[in-house]
Amino acid sequence: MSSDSQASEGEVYSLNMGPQHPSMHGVLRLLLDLRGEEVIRAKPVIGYSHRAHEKMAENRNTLQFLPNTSRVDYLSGMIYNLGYCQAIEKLLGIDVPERAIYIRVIVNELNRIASHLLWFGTFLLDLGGITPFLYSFDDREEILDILDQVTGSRLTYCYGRFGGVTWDVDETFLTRATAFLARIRERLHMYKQLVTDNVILRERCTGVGVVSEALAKSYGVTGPSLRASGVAYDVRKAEPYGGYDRFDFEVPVLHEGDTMARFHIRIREIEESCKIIEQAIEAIPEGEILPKKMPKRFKLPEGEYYFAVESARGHFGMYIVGDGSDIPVKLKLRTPSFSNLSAMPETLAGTMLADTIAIVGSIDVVMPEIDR
Amino acid sequence: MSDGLQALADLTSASEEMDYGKTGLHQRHTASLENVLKVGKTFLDEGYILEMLTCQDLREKEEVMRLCYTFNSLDAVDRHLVHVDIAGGLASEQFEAPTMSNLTGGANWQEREVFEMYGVTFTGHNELERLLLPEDADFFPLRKDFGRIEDADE
Amino acid sequence: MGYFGNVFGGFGSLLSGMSVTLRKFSQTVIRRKAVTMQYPKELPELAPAYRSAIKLIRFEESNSHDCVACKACERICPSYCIKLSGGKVEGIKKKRVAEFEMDFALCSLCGLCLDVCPTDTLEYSKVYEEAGYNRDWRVDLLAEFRDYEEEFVAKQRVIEEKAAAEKKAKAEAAKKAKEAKKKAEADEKADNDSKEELS
Amino acid sequence: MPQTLTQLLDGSVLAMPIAAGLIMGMLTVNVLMLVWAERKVSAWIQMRMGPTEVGPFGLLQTLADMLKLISKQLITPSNVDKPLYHLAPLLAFAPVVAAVALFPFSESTILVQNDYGLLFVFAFGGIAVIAIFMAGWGSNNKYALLGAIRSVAQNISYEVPLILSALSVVLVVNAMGPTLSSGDGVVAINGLDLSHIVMTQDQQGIWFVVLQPIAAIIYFISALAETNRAPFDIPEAESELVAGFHTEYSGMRFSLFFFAEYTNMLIVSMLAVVLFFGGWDGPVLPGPAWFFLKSYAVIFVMMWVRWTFPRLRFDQLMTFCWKVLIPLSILNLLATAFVIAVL
Repeated sequence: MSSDSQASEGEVYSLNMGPQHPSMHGVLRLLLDLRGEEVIRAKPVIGYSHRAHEKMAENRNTLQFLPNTSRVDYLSGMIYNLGYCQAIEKLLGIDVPERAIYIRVIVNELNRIASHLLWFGTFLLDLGGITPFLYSFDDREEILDILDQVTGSRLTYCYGRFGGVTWDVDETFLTRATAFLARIRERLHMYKQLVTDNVILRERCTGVGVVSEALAKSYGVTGPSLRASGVAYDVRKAEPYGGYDRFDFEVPVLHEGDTMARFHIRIREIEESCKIIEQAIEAIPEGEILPKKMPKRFKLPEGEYYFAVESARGHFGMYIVGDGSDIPVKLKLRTPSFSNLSAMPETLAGTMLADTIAIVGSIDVVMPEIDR
Repeated sequence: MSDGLQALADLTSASEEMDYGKTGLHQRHTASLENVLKVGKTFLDEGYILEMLTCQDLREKEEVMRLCYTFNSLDAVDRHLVHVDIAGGLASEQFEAPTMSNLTGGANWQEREVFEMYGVTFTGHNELERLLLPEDADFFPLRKDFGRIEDADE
Repeated sequence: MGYFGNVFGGFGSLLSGMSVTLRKFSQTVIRRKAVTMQYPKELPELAPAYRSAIKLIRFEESNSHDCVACKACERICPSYCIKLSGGKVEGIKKKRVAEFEMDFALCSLCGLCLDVCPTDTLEYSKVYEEAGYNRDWRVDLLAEFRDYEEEFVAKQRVIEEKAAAEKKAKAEAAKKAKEAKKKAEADEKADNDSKEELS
Repeated sequence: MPQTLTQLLDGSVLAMPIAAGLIMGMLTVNVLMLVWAERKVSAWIQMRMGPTEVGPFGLLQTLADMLKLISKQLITPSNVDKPLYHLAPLLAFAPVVAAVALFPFSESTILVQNDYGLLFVFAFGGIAVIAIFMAGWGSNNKYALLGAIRSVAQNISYEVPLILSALSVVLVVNAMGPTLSSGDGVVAINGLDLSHIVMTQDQQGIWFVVLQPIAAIIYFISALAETNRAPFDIPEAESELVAGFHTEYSGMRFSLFFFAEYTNMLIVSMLAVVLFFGGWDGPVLPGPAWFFLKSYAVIFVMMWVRWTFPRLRFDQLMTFCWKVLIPLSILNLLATAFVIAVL
């Protein structure tokens, strides 16, 4: 910036927020130009947790990339892990046993709820409400315990295998999951009383950080943030994968596009996920969890493939180029938070400093997913 | 293909239907560097979004750096993959393409990522800086000749 | 109405929020019910699928592991954390692993090594406290097996000899049976022939 | 029986040191207890255990924390404005200690008897703003400066409804009659004298929270804002400003701010007890016991509020003050004056 423009803008100063800052989720760094408390420009600086997942994918075979996937987004690792499995299965034409399909749906949706609960907690923490954060962590812990039962890990699951899953679920798992659904519904009522109805929260969120439909589409914003802007796009409905077309659920849509709309969308998505889990538990068949016959090496046929799943944050796409060997020529991970965050500079300009925190919190970014 | 996309026929050198059930892509187009912005505008005007932009390093085999754009419609899934080849062999370092960031905001960061990972310069991009890598990085890690991650014991 | 409605409505929502926290407060105080676990004093119950560093399974019949040093796990490991060597052991036919070192600091607990193991001799251990004071987490997986290796080899030799003997005996028996069968058939044929003759 | 401690030690050179020592000792214990209580209350609200390890029920946890803070190296960042930076914690600390001395813990336990105690308490409270701004300015840190700016705007704004709501109580006290019977006999009533406010409630047999409920609520809300407590903890909003005005402070200097913050809590709740809850008035137990019981009850509500609500945004905070609290408190004051005039 030249000294002329600085002088004409008056008392503009820049504030470096992050990468180590209490409310910058992970290691996001925001360079803010402020006039008083008003944000004039916001520039996200990312890349602090870049781990070269795409380069790693080009250097190892398809199976070896499996543990990487859940580490792309550690908050909905299951969705990424199973999403990658589903991509390779579709590519190679591997049939997944019925039971494995249902197990995958259950754990996926549990993971989605866990991710939304964590978002709920940290968002409230950004707004200064510490107690809801601990309540939601309590609920999330229950999910992690349930998933721990079958996956053996808490966050970075490596539960999926090409063709199925590693560990069969038992009766305890299903009863615990059912009990959890009852519990979370009760808790959602409590959250409504404690948080959603709260006048302070409503004041803080309503009309703040409006992402218009046009802006969202231009930046490729997906997931709950897009649905809060009035576009009913959910990969689970648009391109059903992994048996999601068998379940009856709605895609909640709101048109305000503000922080409050994003808040409501996620709460309602938790309810929809509960519905899916309920149906899946009802209908889960007995049987194998891995196909009997599997290829020894997962050789990718020559050509280009694109496969998308709906992660907790939006459209997670995998663009895979194969050349006949089992090592991909190119594996591009199109992560939702990356696009969602890229829309932030336009959204943040003109808001208050405190709103910046609320808005960045409300789009639910996970930095490792952006940096990959 | 919707009516608005008919204009693509003139702008692309090759278009082929793809097996969506298997590849997840509906059509594949090949466009020249001059036409890429027009192709992009055609899609965006039809309400498509730029879903993904990436690049493939094919300098060794085909002597090109290939930009891969996917456009998708949020209303009814219709995914188009657009290839744009930038000529240049292993020896060439300079690759240039026009920026799409003035048409759609989503291109902004994705082009920056392609720039730092593959060294493709997008002309007209107003903040073509490194995004994920350190600002002073002078290498392009996703190029095939950057090397591979060695095994631990090698 | 609007102004005072907003003020008092907002005030009411605050009170309802406070009733929630008061309820939780009294639940914790009266019922002494905390949701947290007092970690070093109590340990969580580990799930059956719990994953910690891999280890070799001790099979009951042989009182030892069954690793044949095929190196499949070493090849598949995405983190390159397994190093093993081994091969032929004097006296027995079965291959045995001689060195099996695993760097748990690198391990990502993906479980691919368990999947590829042809003899299914790997499993996750149930170590819960995985923190340490240095970065050296190289574990010799064979440490608890070394003392039994001679015993195993001796046993295995017996088993193999027995198996060989059995095989030999079986082969002989089979041979005998075959001969006997042949003979029987021949006899039968002869019988039939004679019967036919008789008839 | 001597009326006050000052009278007891009248003329003695030891009077000042002993009084100061008493206050300091009391406040230190109070802060230690309050920090412990805050941690326990928050833990119980969040269904946790809170400190349990150090001492019985973790009571000594804060003592250990304090020892740690005291033993830490005093770090002075290189680019700070040194005089301001060094002076700010002391300036935050001193007035709160002075203000505590003014309170009547019972009819006979008053460290410093002052006819204008109420005004003095507010005056000492005003100094805290200067200290906070010195800390923010002197730290030469943008977060600290933002916190300091917010703090000044907030504290000055919220002093208005705070004093207005206290004034309506003063009006009521003065209206209760020209005289008051006290230990010295009958004295002229003085609504600005803290002990007179309590004695009026005592003798009329009614707490002013009943007569002035709106003033009580406004006072409580403004008091939260005055002490920078959530949901008004905007000057030190950790999710926005890291730690606000004390971002650059550590060790003992930080603990002085901490000390001042918690003592401020005690002061505003003691004042609330004096103004609205009948001070030392209560059966069976001695006066000071009632006084502190009531104060801690008010403090509990402050903690309860803190651990329930999210934080307001800065402009909303100001809007709330100027558009809701101040009009309401002025209306309340006018209504009080009107009723008194009519009666």
